[in-house]
Amino acid sequence: MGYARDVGALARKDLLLELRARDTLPAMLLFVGSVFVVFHFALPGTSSRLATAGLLWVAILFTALLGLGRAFVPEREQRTFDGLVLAPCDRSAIWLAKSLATLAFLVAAELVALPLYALFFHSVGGATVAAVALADLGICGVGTFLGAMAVATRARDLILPLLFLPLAMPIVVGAVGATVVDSPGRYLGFLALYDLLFAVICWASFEYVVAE
Amino acid sequence: MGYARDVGALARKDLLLELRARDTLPAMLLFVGSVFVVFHFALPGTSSRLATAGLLWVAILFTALLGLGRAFVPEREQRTFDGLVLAPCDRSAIWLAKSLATLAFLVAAELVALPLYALFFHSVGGATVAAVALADLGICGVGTFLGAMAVATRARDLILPLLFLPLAMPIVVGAVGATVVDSPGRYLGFLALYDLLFAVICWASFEYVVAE
Amino acid sequence: MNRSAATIQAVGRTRISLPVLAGASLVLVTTALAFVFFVAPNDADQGFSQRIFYFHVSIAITAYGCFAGAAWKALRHLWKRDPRADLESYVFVHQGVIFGTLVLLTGSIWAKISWGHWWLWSEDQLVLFLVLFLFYCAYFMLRFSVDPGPQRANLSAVYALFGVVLIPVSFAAIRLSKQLIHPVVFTRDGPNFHGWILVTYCLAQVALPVLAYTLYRLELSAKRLDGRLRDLREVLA
Amino acid sequence: MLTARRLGKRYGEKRVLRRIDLAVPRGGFLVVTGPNGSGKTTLLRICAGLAQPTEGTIERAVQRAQVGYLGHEPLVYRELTALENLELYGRLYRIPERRERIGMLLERFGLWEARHDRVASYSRGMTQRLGLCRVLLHEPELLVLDEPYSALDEAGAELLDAQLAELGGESTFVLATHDPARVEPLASGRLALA
Amino acid sequence: MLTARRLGKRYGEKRVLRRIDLAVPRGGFLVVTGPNGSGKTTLLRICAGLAQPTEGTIERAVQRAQVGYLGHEPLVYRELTALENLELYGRLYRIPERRERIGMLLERFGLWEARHDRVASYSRGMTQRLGLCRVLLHEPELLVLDEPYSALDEAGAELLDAQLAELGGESTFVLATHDPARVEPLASGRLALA
Ligand code: HEM
Ligand SMILES: Nc1ncnc2c1ncn2[C@@H]1O[C@H](COP(=O)(O)OP(=O)(O)OP(=O)(O)O)[C@@H](O)[C@H]1O
Ligand SMILES: Nc1ncnc2c1ncn2[C@@H]1O[C@H](COP(=O)(O)OP(=O)(O)OP(=O)(O)O)[C@@H](O)[C@H]1O
Ligand SMILES: [Mg+2]
Ligand SMILES: [Mg+2]
Repeated sequence: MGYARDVGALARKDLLLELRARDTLPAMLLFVGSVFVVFHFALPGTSSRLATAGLLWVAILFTALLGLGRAFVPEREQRTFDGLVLAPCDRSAIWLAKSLATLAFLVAAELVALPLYALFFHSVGGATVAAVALADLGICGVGTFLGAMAVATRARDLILPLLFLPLAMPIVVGAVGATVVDSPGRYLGFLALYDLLFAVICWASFEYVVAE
Repeated sequence: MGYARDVGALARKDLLLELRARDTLPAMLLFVGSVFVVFHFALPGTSSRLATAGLLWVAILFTALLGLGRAFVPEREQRTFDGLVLAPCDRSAIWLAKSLATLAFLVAAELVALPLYALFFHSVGGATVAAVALADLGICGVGTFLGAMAVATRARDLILPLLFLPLAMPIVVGAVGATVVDSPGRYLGFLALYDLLFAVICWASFEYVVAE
Repeated sequence: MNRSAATIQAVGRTRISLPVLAGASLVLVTTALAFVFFVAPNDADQGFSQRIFYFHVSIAITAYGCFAGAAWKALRHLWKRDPRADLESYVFVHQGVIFGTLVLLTGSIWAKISWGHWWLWSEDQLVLFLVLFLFYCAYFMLRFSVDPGPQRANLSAVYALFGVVLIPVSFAAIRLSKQLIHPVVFTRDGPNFHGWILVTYCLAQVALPVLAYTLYRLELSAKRLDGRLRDLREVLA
Repeated sequence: MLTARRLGKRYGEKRVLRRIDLAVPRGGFLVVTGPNGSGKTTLLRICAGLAQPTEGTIERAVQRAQVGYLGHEPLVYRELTALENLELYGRLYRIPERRERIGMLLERFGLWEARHDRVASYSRGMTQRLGLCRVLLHEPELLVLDEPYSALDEAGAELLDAQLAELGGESTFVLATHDPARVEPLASGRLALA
Repeated sequence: MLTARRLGKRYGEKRVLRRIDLAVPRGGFLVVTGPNGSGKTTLLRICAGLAQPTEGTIERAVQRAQVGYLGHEPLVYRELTALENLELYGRLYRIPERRERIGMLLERFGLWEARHDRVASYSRGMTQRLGLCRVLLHEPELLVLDEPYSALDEAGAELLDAQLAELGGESTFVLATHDPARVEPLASGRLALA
């Protein structure tokens, strides 16, 4: 209960900051929109389901990476990390709140991306939506965690994709599978398992990332 | 002579900062590389010359946008703009130096992108290289100028693409033309004209962008 | 736990001395080499070149062992605050990456011989191993872009833990996505080879981990010596 | 309240703190002085729990929620208003009667008029005042203040004097300053770094 | 040297400066005081040419190259070393005997040992000292200093006293401070904002 309120307060702060500075969401929207538009004109209409599913997932992954790279920019630029670290809330709440804020941006970008995908390429079924939802959780959870790690390093923007992309590979495999095959149950299960597993590690070890 | 030394000192500073923080170039390389790899697997081998040329140019444009968005981040984060504005050098030297630094990153990214393009899609001829060189000049010059304007506003990352993409349209049209047609002379001339025109405007009016 | 207590514990714990280890690994590796080249029979359809298999497989397993060791030490660092665990975890990752490089090398040689290609992007298992390998390469990037100190130790440790979770998850993903094309030795019916082949394989499988452990201890003691020298220099200064 | 034994800290090769022993009783007031770069900030960050010593041990007899740290940075978001910043911290620290207390602090530190302005538009002294509000918001038992007087005008400094005097004896203080004379009457212990 | 007539500045609706008249002769030393948020920084930025007044006029009898401004921010790049930062400014200001002068300033301000460290790892006082080096580097005729004593230790403050005394009468100063007593002996003019 108290934990949820902490997460709420922190996530609210991130949304407010985005509202003021509009740093993240416009870039994500622009990116994902233009990827689909460009591919629409570049890809002949009859592309295989597998190819366009790959396209969808790569677009989502890179859009997410864009948002993740900026997730900790306010804390870094204004050096407010110390304030959060000192607050009495469980440190994992910082991670959870930041993940939720990034998730909100990613979902907003996908609310534009998925209709565009359906318009230009293939229809989007329930399995795809479920896969997107599950993959989003994993991407934002793991990505935010790595983002916090990257902030502490000197070559931040190099480190984040380097750490993130290998960790996101299983998500892509699972998600493309769920989008393409007829009975996506196993793939969705795998994605849920991934989310669960990594959520637990992130949740348990975030403390060590932010505190010395 | 003195002007060139100022530009040199300022550009050197940007390259040094990039060397320390590695903020820009890795992101650009990663982006442009992954665009080509993904498209290679997504596009069937027999795409039209026009389609792949469009792809090349969109990739270059967005890679540049990535770099431009970060060009003024050090000045903003560390609030050093005042120091540059006070320096006795001609203010346009700030613009020129920043454009050159961004150009250096863009060219470095293209040194990876063009071979990949040649490998995956079509061979790259002299006209394409010339078009790339001319377009780079325009992109970096105009983009840096707009980047400096965007820093002054609150919604920086929204402003930059919004201003930049319309201004870059002529470049894309000219560049795609130069890549596709057999006698690209007219297109190259057009690109050179664009560069010249905008270089003069930027050079003359940068003063008003940075000083209050 | 403070430093002196840790030292006492380290002294109290009996460890095989480095020279003994080095000797053992020398003997084991030479025996394994001798077996591979002189004792094991030629493969029925791949001939002599198949012998690289003994090393390829056991090196791969050793590399995974090193990564697991790194995660174990990382856990000790985070949980028990064992002051030596950070360095130990790092050295394990280092050894793991060295052996990972060897996996790529031996695998590529074998692939050239038996498939005619150095590398196949269509082989999920190969790509998977490459991704994992790069993941651990990124460990160095991470570690060396943070100043030495408690924070670096924490970040490295957390990363090593992520790795050891990523490995099985990636395997699951591959297994899920398609039937393995890459040969599977350990099927549900147990190893599908017998006799001298098995003996040779087991020998290599013992020799390489021992070699890895020796290298690990060697690097560790060199690194420790560096640290002590630095302390000493500071005391003198 | 705060006990440190043979504290040491180094950044890579560079040793900043060396064998520091500390014992601040409950209600104590430790004044830390020393030239620029002598390690005051480093020590205070260790005291507040923001950094770990590389040698020695430190013990705090309070929870994290009872620590208030004011560093060189105000630890507020520049794009948010003063009110939004304090709201955030008020929620995280579970302050009872949050709004009333925030209003009281803003008024006391002369920021009430500017409460709806973004912190980015504040003057330096106003930002420092906001940092003080943030620190005092949750009535911490252990206050770690790094040059709290910096950027304050005479009125602000007197206000801070009064606040310190009011809390003195009750809360425990660790305070770094270049002007030890100012807090002399309150000090119960001194540590001079070199 | 510096003449302002009926200066006014407002940010949007908020009026910060109102009808300020200034006349600082060559070699003069104007001390600006005022409570937090009274507009000292705003005025100094206008004097240095970093901001334009919304009303009134200001005239400077010097080139931009002859102005030295030290604000609340040190105006150095945190990822570069002290040496690299000063090198950059030295080139831009075309300092003759650049390297020697940089070395001399670093030594005088006690930063010589740390010259190859990134500014990000500096203590606050060290950063302020570096800011002073940057300002003095090109021997400006007009020095605009915004709370230059802040974050300096006693030695640093005395060093700055000495520097100001050395340049006093020769260069022109506009200096904002909360401790006017410190610069009293040098001051030739005072402006109290409210
Ligand atoms: C993830 C790490 C790896 C493990 C655990 C592994 C394991 C194995 C095993 C157990 C075999 C024996 C199969 C048999 O006897 O039928 C094998 C064969 C082989 N491996 Fe790997 N391997 C790994 C990575 C690689 C890599 C990176 C490459 C290539 C660059 C590679 C190339 C090969 C080839 C070409 C064969 C022989 C296939 C054949 O007989 O047709 N392996 N590997
Ligand atoms: N992250 C860091 N990396 C390397 N060195 C550091 C780091 N932080 C601080 N230092 C060094 O540690 C020393 C002490 O710094 P600290 O900030 O604690 O000094 P201080 O006493 O607070 O000085 P000041 O009075 O200027 O605030 C300085 O020499 C500084 O350069
Ligand atoms: N960019 C801005 N937008 C809106 N208001 C501003 C801006 N900059 C300053 N102000 C306001 O102008 C007033 C004067 O600010 P200024 O920084 O000049 O004060 P100061 O005298 O330097 O104070 P201090 O002693 O705290 O440094 C303050 O009320 C501040 O909020
Ligand atoms: Mg300090
Ligand atoms: Mg001010």
